[in-house]
Amino acid sequence: QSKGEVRLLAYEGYADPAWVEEFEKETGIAVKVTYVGGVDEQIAKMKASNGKDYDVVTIDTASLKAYADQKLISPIDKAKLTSAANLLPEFKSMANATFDGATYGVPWAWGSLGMVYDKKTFPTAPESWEVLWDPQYKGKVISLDDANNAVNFGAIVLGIKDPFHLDDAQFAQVKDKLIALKRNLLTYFAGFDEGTTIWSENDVVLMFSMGELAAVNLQKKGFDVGYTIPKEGAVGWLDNLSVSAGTPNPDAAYAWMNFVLQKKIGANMAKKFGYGSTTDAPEGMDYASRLIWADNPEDYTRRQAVWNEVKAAE
Amino acid sequence: MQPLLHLNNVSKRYGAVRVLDGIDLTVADNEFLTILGPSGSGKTTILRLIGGFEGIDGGSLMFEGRDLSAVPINRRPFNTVFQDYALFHHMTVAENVGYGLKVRGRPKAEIAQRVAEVLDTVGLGSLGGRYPAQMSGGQRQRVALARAIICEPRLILLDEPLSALDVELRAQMQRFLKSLQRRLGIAFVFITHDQEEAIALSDRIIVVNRGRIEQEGAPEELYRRPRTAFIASFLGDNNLIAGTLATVDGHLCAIDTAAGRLAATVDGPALEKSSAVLLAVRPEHIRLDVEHAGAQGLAAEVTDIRFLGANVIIEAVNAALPDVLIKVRRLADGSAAGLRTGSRVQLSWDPSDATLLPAAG
Amino acid sequence: MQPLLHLNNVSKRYGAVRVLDGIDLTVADNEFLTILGPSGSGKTTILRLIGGFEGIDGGSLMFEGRDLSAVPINRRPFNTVFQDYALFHHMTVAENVGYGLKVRGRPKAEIAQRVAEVLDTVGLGSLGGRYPAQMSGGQRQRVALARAIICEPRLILLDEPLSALDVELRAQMQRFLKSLQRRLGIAFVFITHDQEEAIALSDRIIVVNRGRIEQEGAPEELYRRPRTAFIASFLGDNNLIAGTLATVDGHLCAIDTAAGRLAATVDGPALEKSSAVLLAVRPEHIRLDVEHAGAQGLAAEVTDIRFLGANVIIEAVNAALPDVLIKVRRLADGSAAGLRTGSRVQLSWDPSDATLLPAAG
Amino acid sequence: MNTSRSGSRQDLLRAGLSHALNLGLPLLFVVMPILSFVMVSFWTLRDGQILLIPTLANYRAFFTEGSYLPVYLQTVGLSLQVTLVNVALSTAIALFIFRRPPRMRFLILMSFMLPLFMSYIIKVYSIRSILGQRGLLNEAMLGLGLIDQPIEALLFSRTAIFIALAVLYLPYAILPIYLALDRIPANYLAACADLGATPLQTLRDVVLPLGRPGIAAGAVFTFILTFGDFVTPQMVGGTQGFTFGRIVFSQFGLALNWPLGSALAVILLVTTLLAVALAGLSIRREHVR
Amino acid sequence: MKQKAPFIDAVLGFIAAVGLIALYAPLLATAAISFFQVVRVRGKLSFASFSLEPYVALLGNAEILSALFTSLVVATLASLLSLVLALMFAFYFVSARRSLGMAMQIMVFLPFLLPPIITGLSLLIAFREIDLGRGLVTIIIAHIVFIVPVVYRTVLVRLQLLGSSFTEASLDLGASRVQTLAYVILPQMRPALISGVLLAFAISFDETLITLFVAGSETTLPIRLWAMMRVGFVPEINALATLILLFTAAITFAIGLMQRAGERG
Ligand SMILES: Nc1ncnc2c1ncn2[C@@H]1O[C@H](COP(=O)(O)OP(=O)(O)OP(=O)(O)O)[C@@H](O)[C@H]1O
Ligand SMILES: Nc1ncnc2c1ncn2[C@@H]1O[C@H](COP(=O)(O)OP(=O)(O)OP(=O)(O)O)[C@@H](O)[C@H]1O
Ligand SMILES: [Mg+2]
Ligand SMILES: [Mg+2]
Repeated sequence: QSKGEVRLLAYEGYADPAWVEEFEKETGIAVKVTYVGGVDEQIAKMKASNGKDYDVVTIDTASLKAYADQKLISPIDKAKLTSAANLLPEFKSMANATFDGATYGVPWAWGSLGMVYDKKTFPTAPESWEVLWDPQYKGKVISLDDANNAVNFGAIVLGIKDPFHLDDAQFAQVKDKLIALKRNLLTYFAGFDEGTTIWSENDVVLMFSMGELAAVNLQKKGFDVGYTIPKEGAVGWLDNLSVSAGTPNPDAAYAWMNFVLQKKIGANMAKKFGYGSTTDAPEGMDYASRLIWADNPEDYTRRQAVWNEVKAAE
Repeated sequence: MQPLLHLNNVSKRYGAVRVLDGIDLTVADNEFLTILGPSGSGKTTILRLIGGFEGIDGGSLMFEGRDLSAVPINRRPFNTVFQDYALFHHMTVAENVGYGLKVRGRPKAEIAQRVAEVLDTVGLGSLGGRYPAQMSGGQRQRVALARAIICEPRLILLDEPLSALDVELRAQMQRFLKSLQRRLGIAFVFITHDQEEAIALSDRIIVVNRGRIEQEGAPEELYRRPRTAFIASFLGDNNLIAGTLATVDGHLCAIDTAAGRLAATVDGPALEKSSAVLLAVRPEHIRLDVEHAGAQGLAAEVTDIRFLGANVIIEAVNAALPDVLIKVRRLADGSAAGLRTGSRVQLSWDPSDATLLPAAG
Repeated sequence: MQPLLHLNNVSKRYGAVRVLDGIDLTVADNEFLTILGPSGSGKTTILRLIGGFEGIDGGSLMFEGRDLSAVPINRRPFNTVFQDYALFHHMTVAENVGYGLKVRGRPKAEIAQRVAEVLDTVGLGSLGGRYPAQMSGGQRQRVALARAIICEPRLILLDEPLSALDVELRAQMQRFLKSLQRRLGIAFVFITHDQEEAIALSDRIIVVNRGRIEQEGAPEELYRRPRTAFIASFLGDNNLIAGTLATVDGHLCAIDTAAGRLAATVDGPALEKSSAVLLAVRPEHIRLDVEHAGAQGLAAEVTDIRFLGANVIIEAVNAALPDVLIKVRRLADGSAAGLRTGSRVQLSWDPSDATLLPAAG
Repeated sequence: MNTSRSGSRQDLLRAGLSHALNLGLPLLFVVMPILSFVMVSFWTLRDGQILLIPTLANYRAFFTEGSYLPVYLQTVGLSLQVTLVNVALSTAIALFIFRRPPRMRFLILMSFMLPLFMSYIIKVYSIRSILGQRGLLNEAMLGLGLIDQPIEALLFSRTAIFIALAVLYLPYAILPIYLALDRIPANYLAACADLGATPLQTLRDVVLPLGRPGIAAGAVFTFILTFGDFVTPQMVGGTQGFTFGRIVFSQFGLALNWPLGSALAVILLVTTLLAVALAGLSIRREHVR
Repeated sequence: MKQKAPFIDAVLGFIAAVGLIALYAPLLATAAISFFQVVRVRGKLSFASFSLEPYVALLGNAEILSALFTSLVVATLASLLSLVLALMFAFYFVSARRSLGMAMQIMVFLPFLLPPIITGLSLLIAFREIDLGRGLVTIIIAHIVFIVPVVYRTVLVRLQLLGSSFTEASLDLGASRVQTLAYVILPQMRPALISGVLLAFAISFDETLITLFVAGSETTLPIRLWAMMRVGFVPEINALATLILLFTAAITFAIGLMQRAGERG
């Protein structure tokens, strides 16, 4: 019979019904998935319930610390993580997920915030992000709407060394840069799909994207687009599997984590959704080394405020 | 002369119910026309057709020779007092009354003054600021009246406009309506259940029955010379005694009834000899004598004496006519003081006061 | 014996408007009590207080000795015919009428049968399936009446329940109400504007004026012995002639008026000599003789003769009393046939028919 | 009706139960949770932690800092515009329904309500795909030869926000307005015409005044729903689609600035309350007996 | 009786037509692409030939179907309960002392006036405090809290226009308050009740932001869509939306036809 249940708080694509079915059959543990649409909602939801409503949460490296600080997640018990061996070498260390000696997340899916470009307009991939600011493409550029990553992006384009820890002057610079970008934009977009949808329904040639998936989807729809990591670099994001602080049944949580950290699951996810897997080296995603892996930023509150000001600017 | 208003063979049905059937009706300029009829006979419907609130199903409706059917309600120079008043509950009394002037774009000051005048006339001078819901039934009715007359239209349609008023106020309003008619030359189509009112006010009365016009004429004519049994007993009281026509001698006839041979006059179309007839004699025309040997007339026994205020009604029964309650009207001036229930009396009347009618089909 | 209903010193105000003031009123078991009064005097309000639709502001309201104020409307054994009917427009006529029985949980078959009976009684036998909006004004009123009587409550409150009916139907309904009273022992509180109706139906009449009870008594008593000028002229017609009391001899008095000394009787509280008084004499009590040398009474000139159907009203003016329109009532039996407008006549009356009243404050 | 002066025990009990239910339920399920939550707006945020130190700083921030006030004003303006236009349109539509024969009215009303059953998100997506530069509308017009260049201004502009909000929230105003009109007694209209009022005067003097409670309700619904909606403006408004609701929302995300978020929410609440109060003022006491 | 006013009717008719087109355009577009999937060949828009594939796929998508089912259950219960509560509140408002009525009204209105995230979060915290597990029950409670104000207003407008004379007549005939409610007041409010419930159902069926917080692992359809927005809707969604539309159309028109004719005035 049933061996309890595991409650997942996940983004679309992180708990495919096919895996769930297999897992339930294998372990006898029932799976309940709660989907969220974005990072903001997820933390609000976790905080309001003190993490008691879920057992496994997927959190990107940049916000792990916030969760940990708010005591919403508990450190990983590596002894129970039997599948850790499946992780690709570059993800084994889990350094980004480790604070004060405790590791709070296991790498699970990754991607980059690269540039999508229209191959007809750009026979060769643009070299620099600065092309997004080019008045020539005014109204043909779209950009990701995400406070933290927008600031990261601005800092990277500006060539700031540590885009995750800005001082006042740098903040001011980044803000101006982003406002300047705004004037060249057609619109912001929020999710993977939104970017591609907007692209396909409007005359867009450049996108500060949410990831590879955007280009893949557009190509599937028959658009001739390319995906590139310009010379300034690009933010790399990494979603980790974390155990909620309020879980009454950690064993079930680890069971799920061990299950999805199998190579075949990783491969399946990469194929189906275009996310990079941490257990199976994805084809074509050979630029992991050129990415600037997102880190916990200095002050989320401030970044949000800056981003709000950018969006409110005329 | 062309009539002001002319309904020609008008009919109306609601679904399967035929409500009006072949109504021919004219209203002359400055005429006071009253429509009488039993409840449900179609009086209100006639008014609503004239007002334009319902469409006619047949016939035609002319105003000063022009076909009215194409004229929208708000351009018909009529105003209506609705049977259920239809006061606007979100407007004060003064706003209700002044509404007709307001939509004609009259200046505020003029409206205020006219409203005050008219409200005074209907005895509501101080209540202009109230809402209809804060008024009594009779007060509301007067507001409805005031609202309809303020514009001094060519024709006013009044659906029992005084039914909720006490006698005194009603008399006062009647005088007021008459003075309006005289002063402004307005024509009236008036519905009432009060026959004294109808008789006192009207130039002409139309009696409607089951959606048809049964008889029309000047009030006294209708009262004195009803042409059917329905009219005879609907307009004022009447004693109807069934019989067969025995002899006719000019206007004078003899009728054989269960109580013997009685005399009457006839002035409608001549009746067949031996045909079934009704003898109609009004209560006020019956003489009543205490029975004594050799007295003339119908012997009867008093069954009830009803005091009505100014009048007394004495009901008596003749042994041979057990189903007919013969009513005799007297002034309540003590002239009937000697009578008691059970008194034996002798009833008689002048043959010229008794009318002969065809027996009801 | 304990009265069925007892209003003790009841008062009621709406905001700043004092509508009822110190109303004392009883209704005995099986009594037919009529409330009369001018429009806006507070009649409906009294009914609404009894029915429980408004709270009283002072005094008390007892039913069979129990305080009614704590009894919710639906537990008061009364039923009401509302002045504006308040029919449920989403129910058919039959559903409206049967509603009282339905909420008492009577079986469907019984309800259907009783509804059919009652509808027959009010002359709407075939219209049970209609909606109120498909009925004429008088038909709706009868539905309201039917709905209130079907439950045969202890007490029925009727607010002008017959005002929209024609004379014949009204007489029929009056007989029906009386038979109800006799057969079931129901008590009635009845509001009407029709004085003949009030007099004919009531065991007792209460006259309300400006929120106070002005006089009460049996119909004939009220009619014959009004105690105030208001009652004298509100209930039936009256000729009022102002003067000063000259001499008193037992009941018999002499009054000095502008037209000379006139005689009258007084039976209320004794009046001060030389005090201002009103002589009241009813139109039906005035004798009218064509003027001839040496005739007794008041000389007057006929100014109008109005035919009212069964009665004729003759209006005449005495030169010394130019403001008083003296009305004389005659049966329309030809007895006034010789009169014309302008005829000079002699008016006289039996002193016992003339009442003396204190001059209105 | 005010019948019970010295009510019996049972009546007292019933009255007590009624108060308990009608005041207690909202108190328990609405006021307590929200109040305790909104209290947060008076706490201090320091280093990402909420400290129980009372402060008005969060409210002060609204007036003094960055973009809060301008965005707030802009959003109010936008919602007011949509409310105005929608109430006008809805009134016209409600009138249109009202003037149909009685048997048809409910069906027509329902055809205006039906779009509410389609998911809001799908509708926004659909609106966007219609209005896009290569959207259905442009493609159709191009195909018909009406234009030879796609119109770009249709999407990602204030106009787009306006159109989308208007379309999405129209049914919310039509319903209450129609329901109020539906109660106007037929004979009032007869009386009005009889007194010489033109159809427009009838509209002005009787129909609209009597429909006012419904119009007010429709206005309140529209204002509140559009004022709080941040998803639609964001999706169709391009760089103009930033609204106050979005700012409020963002405080509860990774910014973890719940105190400011609550303060901003309270300000939003005060605004909507004001809207309700204004709507209430416009309704005169009804005099119905 | 309606005054004839062809010009006004033409203007109103035009506005209504434009309104109807605007309201239905997004729905029809969705329905269209559920049958004829849009493909873009090198950015050029064109329609594929007719296919029912999405509908077939929908039948196999247990996840979406179960979300739909949850939504239906929630919306049905929430809208019916909301109606009951809204009626209770409306009656309280017209009968209780003005101050108490106003107090109740403001309280009832609060969740509707606040941003949904506040309502959602505060309810979530409250549920946590009283240790009520997140699930169907909490979703339904939250929906009721949010819907009641809308239904309440709709019902109240109608109730206030009703006047007291029918109530008086009913009580006078001996009906209890409950009977008066059932036989007289509710039938007269029927259009408001029917459309109030439909409105409530529609809102609940589509509620996203509050549900997002109070839902546990129960997933309603809007939540599912909300999450899907990240990576894009599967074609089944268009099919589902189309089916929902057809169903509700059928149901509401059936209700419309059942409305009793013959009532007037
Ligand atoms: N809500 C109210 N506010 C203020 N005054 C009112 C209100 N309701 C009634 N009145 C006044 O109270 C008085 C008595 O009203 P009521 O309805 O009892 O009169 P009524 O005797 O029945 O008159 P009618 O014969 O005209 O029906 C009237 O003068 C009326 O104007
Ligand atoms: N909508 C309708 N459907 C069916 N019959 C109707 C409709 N409206 C009125 N009637 C019927 O038409 C007849 C005439 O109605 P109308 O209102 O003209 O009568 P009325 O003479 O004014 O009566 P009352 O004196 O009672 O007011 C009545 O018998 C009534 O029942
Ligand atoms: Mg009538
Ligand atoms: Mg009254």
